[in-house]
Amino acid sequence: MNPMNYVILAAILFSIGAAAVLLRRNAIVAFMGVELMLNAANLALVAFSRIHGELDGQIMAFFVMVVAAAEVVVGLAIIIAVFRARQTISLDEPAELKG
Amino acid sequence: MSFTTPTIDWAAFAPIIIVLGAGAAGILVEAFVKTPATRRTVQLALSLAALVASLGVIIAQWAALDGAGTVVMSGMATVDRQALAWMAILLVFGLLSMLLFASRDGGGAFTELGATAPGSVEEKLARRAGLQLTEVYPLALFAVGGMMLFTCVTDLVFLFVALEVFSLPLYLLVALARRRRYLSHEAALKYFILGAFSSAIYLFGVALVYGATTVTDVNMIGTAIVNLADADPLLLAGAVMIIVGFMFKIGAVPFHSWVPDAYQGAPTAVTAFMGAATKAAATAALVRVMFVAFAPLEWELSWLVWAVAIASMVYGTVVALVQTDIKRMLAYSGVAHAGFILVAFAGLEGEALTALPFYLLAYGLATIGAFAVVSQVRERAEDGGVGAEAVRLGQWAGLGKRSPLLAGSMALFLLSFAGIPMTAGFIGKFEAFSAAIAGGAWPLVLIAVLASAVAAFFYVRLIVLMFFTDAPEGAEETIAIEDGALTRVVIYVTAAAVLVLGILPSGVLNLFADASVLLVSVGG
Amino acid sequence: MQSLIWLAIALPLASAAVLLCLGRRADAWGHWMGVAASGGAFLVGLGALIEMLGKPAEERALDTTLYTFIPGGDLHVDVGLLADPLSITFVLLITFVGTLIHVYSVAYMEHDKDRRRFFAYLNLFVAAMLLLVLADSYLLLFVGWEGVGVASYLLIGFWNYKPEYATAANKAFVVNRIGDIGLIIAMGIMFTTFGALDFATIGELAGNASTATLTAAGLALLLAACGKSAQFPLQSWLGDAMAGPTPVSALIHAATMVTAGVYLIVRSAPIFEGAPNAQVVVAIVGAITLTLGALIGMAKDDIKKALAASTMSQIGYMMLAAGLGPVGYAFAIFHLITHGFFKAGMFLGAGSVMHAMNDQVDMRRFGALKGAMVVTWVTFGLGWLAILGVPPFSGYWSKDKIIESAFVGEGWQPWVFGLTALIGAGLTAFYMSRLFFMTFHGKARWTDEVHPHESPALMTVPMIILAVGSAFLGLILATGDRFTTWLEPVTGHVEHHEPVLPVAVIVALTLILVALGAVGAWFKYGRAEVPQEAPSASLATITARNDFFQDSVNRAVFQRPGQHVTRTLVYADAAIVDGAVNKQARGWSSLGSASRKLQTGQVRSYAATMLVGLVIVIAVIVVGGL
Amino acid sequence: MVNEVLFWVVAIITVTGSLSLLFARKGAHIAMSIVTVMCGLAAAYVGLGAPFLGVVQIVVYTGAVMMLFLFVLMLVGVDQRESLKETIKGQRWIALVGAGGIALLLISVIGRVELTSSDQFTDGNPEEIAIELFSQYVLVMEVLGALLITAAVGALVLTHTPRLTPRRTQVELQAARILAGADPVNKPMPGVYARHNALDVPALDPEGNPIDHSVSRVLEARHQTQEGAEFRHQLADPDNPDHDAKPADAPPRDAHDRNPRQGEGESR
Repeated sequence: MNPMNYVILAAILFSIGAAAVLLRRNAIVAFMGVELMLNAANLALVAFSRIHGELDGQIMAFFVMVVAAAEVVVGLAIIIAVFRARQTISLDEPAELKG
Repeated sequence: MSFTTPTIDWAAFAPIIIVLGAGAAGILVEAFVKTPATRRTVQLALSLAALVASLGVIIAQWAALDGAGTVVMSGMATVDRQALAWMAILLVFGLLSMLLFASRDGGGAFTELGATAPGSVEEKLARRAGLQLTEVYPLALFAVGGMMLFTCVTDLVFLFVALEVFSLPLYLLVALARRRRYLSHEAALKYFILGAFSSAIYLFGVALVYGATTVTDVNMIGTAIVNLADADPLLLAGAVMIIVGFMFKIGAVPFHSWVPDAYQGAPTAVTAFMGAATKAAATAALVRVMFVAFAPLEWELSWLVWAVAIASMVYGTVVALVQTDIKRMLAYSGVAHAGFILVAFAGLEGEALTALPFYLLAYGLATIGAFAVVSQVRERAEDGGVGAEAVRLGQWAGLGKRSPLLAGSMALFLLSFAGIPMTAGFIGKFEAFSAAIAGGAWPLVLIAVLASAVAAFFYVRLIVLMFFTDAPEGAEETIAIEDGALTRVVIYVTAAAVLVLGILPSGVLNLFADASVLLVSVGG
Repeated sequence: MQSLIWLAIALPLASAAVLLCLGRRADAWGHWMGVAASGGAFLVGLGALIEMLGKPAEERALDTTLYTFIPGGDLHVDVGLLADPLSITFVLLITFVGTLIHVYSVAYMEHDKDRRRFFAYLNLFVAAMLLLVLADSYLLLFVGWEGVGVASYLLIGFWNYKPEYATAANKAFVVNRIGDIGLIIAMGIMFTTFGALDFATIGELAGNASTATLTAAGLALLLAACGKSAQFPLQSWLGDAMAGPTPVSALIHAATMVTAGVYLIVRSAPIFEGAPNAQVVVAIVGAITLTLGALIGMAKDDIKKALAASTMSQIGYMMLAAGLGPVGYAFAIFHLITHGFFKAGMFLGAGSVMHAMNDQVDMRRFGALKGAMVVTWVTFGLGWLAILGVPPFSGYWSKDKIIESAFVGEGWQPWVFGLTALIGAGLTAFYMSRLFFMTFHGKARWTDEVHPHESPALMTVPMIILAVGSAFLGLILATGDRFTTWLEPVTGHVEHHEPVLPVAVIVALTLILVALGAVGAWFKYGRAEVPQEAPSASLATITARNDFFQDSVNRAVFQRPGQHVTRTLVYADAAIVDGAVNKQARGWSSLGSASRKLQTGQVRSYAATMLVGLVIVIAVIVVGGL
Repeated sequence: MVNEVLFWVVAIITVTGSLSLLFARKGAHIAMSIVTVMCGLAAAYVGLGAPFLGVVQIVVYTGAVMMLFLFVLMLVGVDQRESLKETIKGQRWIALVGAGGIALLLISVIGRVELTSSDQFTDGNPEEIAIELFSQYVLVMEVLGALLITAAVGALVLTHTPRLTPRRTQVELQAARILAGADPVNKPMPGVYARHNALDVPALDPEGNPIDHSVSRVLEARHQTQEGAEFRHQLADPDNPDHDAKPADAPPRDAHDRNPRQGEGESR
């Protein structure tokens, strides 16, 4: 079977992640959507790595995981800071900046 | 398989190593220096020293450079004159912003303790205990280092890492305002979610390009595209997603929506830094991607550049017209400027490579100066102390009478944004537009000229407000004008620079003209 | 001195910088330094003139490169100054009139606590104006162009106590920006066509370009000129700009800045040479403006606004002349010079009157001032005679030549332009006489607390000097075609053309119309009672005033139709042009208000914008590229 | 070649798991489904010849990242149910257009490309990856250090509160307790001070009075308590060898004038 199918799977996961960012009010869930998008990119990288017969794609996916972990730490820290201030993690609620 | 030690030209990387190393050293300072006041002094000295040293190294490298530049590591990073120019610009922005970060007027830009809830007892206790959030200095250094890296990296994945290296500190810095902390938190949350969203888009683009070309080195992508039989949809989609990632950072429509909110909510010192430096770094990276990696796709991608440029100029201008908050107005002006930057991308490579650094230098200096002025105009708190910044436009009425130098500098920055001659902004626009005209993009330039004419209106509205309108009765007492030494230094230095670059631009333009060749390394 | 002409710019600029930087410390002596700087610039210009007169005509132009402005690339621009007869003429006008106005301002602004700042702005303006006329490329000219713009807003808004002043500054800015777009577009066209922006190269290459290109460039230049020189349809800002101090109106809105448009057209002669259609449009714009300005002048009761309308009309004459091509260039500049003298003199006179009348500007509150202010009356009178074109005063020599050249040509043009210019002269005579008589003659209509008195010597001396100029300058320069010969190296030598009517007939007709206008005004405003309130056009009032036989004759014969036309035109001016500006501004803001709704504050909407944007872009590029 | 069965298993697991992002109401459920997605992806990596990456995926994502998510979810209240009712007008349609559009475009783009899998491919084992990492990608590795420092510092800056007040001593704590009107002593254990070591006997306060609430309400309800009275006289007995006991006629001490130092000395 052609590994290209995995790339198509990656595209689907990417879209679902994006949809989660658009649809979910809970900041943590939306953020999980972003993580899913990053994972989808990783899947595509690994699949292409297999297709091209070289390791570079895997290395990249490895880096992305590290970066994503760091990003998660910062993102959750921000979410906690917001929660402490407002007692909510809804993305809709803080909307004083607009216009 | 055996391990061979890679050859790395560390010397060429020295400016970045100095800055990132100083950032790491700053963290150690946090651990070992206990008194907040001393810690602040040490951190500031360390940061300034690192930035100046790095700038010195860059000047030395520039002088010593014989050809186009140095390949630090084949396929990963290239330090050519173009990169050195951008790094120098970023370091200047970093130096100026660091002074703003350190400024203590109005109690300083940053909260005493980020972990406290706004208005809580802990916040008051932290204030009483005289705490200071000195972590901002190393964070800013990491941001500057990441941006510098961003300008010289030639690998798409390395670019992704560099992007995050400078983005993460920025997300954090945005959340640390001392006043209006709810807004600051909101801005950080929005900036973060959207930033992560856009970097995911970028990354997926990288994956697609990697799939289409089997490489991620920008130089080799260029060669690989030429060798591809026909326009590969995979490649095109990937290229678009990558460019969209950069356009997000530049703040171009429709990827701009974080800009006004983040600019308004962030501490003003951070807004100044972010407004000037992020745009410059992203432009620098876009230069390499557009003119090296995707140069063969120029025709296909020109639609993207044109459409986004027009949308940014028009939308930024039109919405800035109706803003009532100064920081937001400047943010939308930044969106319009993103459009002007993209106009240069529609031009010839050689011209654009001279025009863009100059444009960003001019824009960045004026941005830092303008936000520095914003940080000086404060509301007076009920107890007579100095409160948050007075950002409503109406509060600026009559500023010209009370503080002519401050208002005069602001007027100069605004005129520079508007592109009035004798200011750096004019030369920047002129260079950018003539690059585009040389590339045959005159319809785009026509729209740009019209947009900048309309845009001039809201800049001038503020000037009129400052100089030609009197403050309403009794309003004068509610506004306090700060006189922070560090901030004033920044304001006057940037004002002088904007004037000098407007009247005698040839020196700097010559330097950038020397830098208008991208070193393309193929191999490895 | 010719190679040191940069000093003429540097002196006032340095003075402005010193005055602004020293702040209050320079309050005691700052104004005199301002005067000295402007005077020094005049001496530099004079030195250059003497040096040039010593050279043969074709070697008089000198282009000095100071430093490289924008290096390398496709477009290399130097900061270079071009001292040729045309620019030196302007330098002398600007610095001479400018210095006199500086002196006048020392007294006029004596009680203003910000007098030093005022002088800094005046110096800044002079420097920018000199840069505009001395620049050797369009880019540098543009620098000066915007410089005078910025300096003039600072000056218009100098008395920023009232909101409408700020509005005036704002409006001037908007309209001028429209003009600036024209200049930028013209530069863009020239850069793409010729690859250069300096006058010399463009002058050489202009012949090679296509007519269409040149026409486009010419029209864009005309748009720029219209903005700066308050020509139709961008004239509306000039009246409002009278909110500034009167010396400013004299300097900027009479003698110098508003003539920059004429300078631009004459300087761009090589472009218009290849674009006859653009040239005709210039002439048409001039003709329309000169009529419109005259009609507006009849309706204004505010002395400064009436003078502003007259300026507009006179610049219309210059534009008309410039639009006639080489025949008219020299006369356009000639009229510009004489007009600079007599109009500046009259503005200073108006300032003197206001000074005496507690800043009253309504002419219906003046009257019979000739007794109280003899010097002002005489000097203003000389200016009045000059603008009417009564021989042998200056205006006669310049305006008459323009009317004459307007009759030169073939087809419909000489008749339309010629007759417009001719009738314009009559209208000018009427409204200027109206102004003169309403102010200085008739019965005193001022209130009791006003005690008119002559102004101090510092104010009257500049007025006297300008009045002498208004009287004799034209004669001196016209004798033996001195001035046209002097300008020949720039404007080119033109063979004499015969007008479609004999010259004598034209002169006679002009003088008759002028006399008619003046006499009409005398009956209406000199001898008759002038109501203190503007007459309203309601039927009741008209019937009531019908008792006065003379009045009703006047009204029936001359005034009523005139008034209606005037009112309509003024209304149209306010409604259409201002309306367009306002409506446009409102349109932009409502567009902005609508667009800002997109920024909902909801981060999910932002993400949606980005994602949908991405989808559209990919769809267009990828699917479109397949 | 790549195993087809594995692909379909992975595809079904990941897609259904990730759909919980859109449709599940409880944060914890979503987090757990994403954990399954991550595991599914790990399996996919193994199937694609990247076993090392598969392991890293499980360690990093399911082991660290998703646990962090769960942790924060618990911090902010794990049993919050989110209403799925859309509050922004038209957002669903826009999301459908955006996400559906990007999915369609990407799938059509990917579907058009014919890339055949390379034959000479060996699984990426740790050794090879290490060599790559530290040769070609060594610079990236170094820079990642800066990234991780930033993340650590950032988390501290936004969440760590240092001690803002001096640490309170036990004495101060006790004084504060009493000022707040609490029992002067700790809530006594049943049988304390009692001569009778049983749950049915109330404790006695230092003055020897029985403390009623030290006996379970249940015993009281069943009337199975013992009166303290019979023990009290033992306390009153001067012959009582217990030196801790107070004489019954000792003046009652008010909580407020008790000298803490003295109290401390007594308790020792």
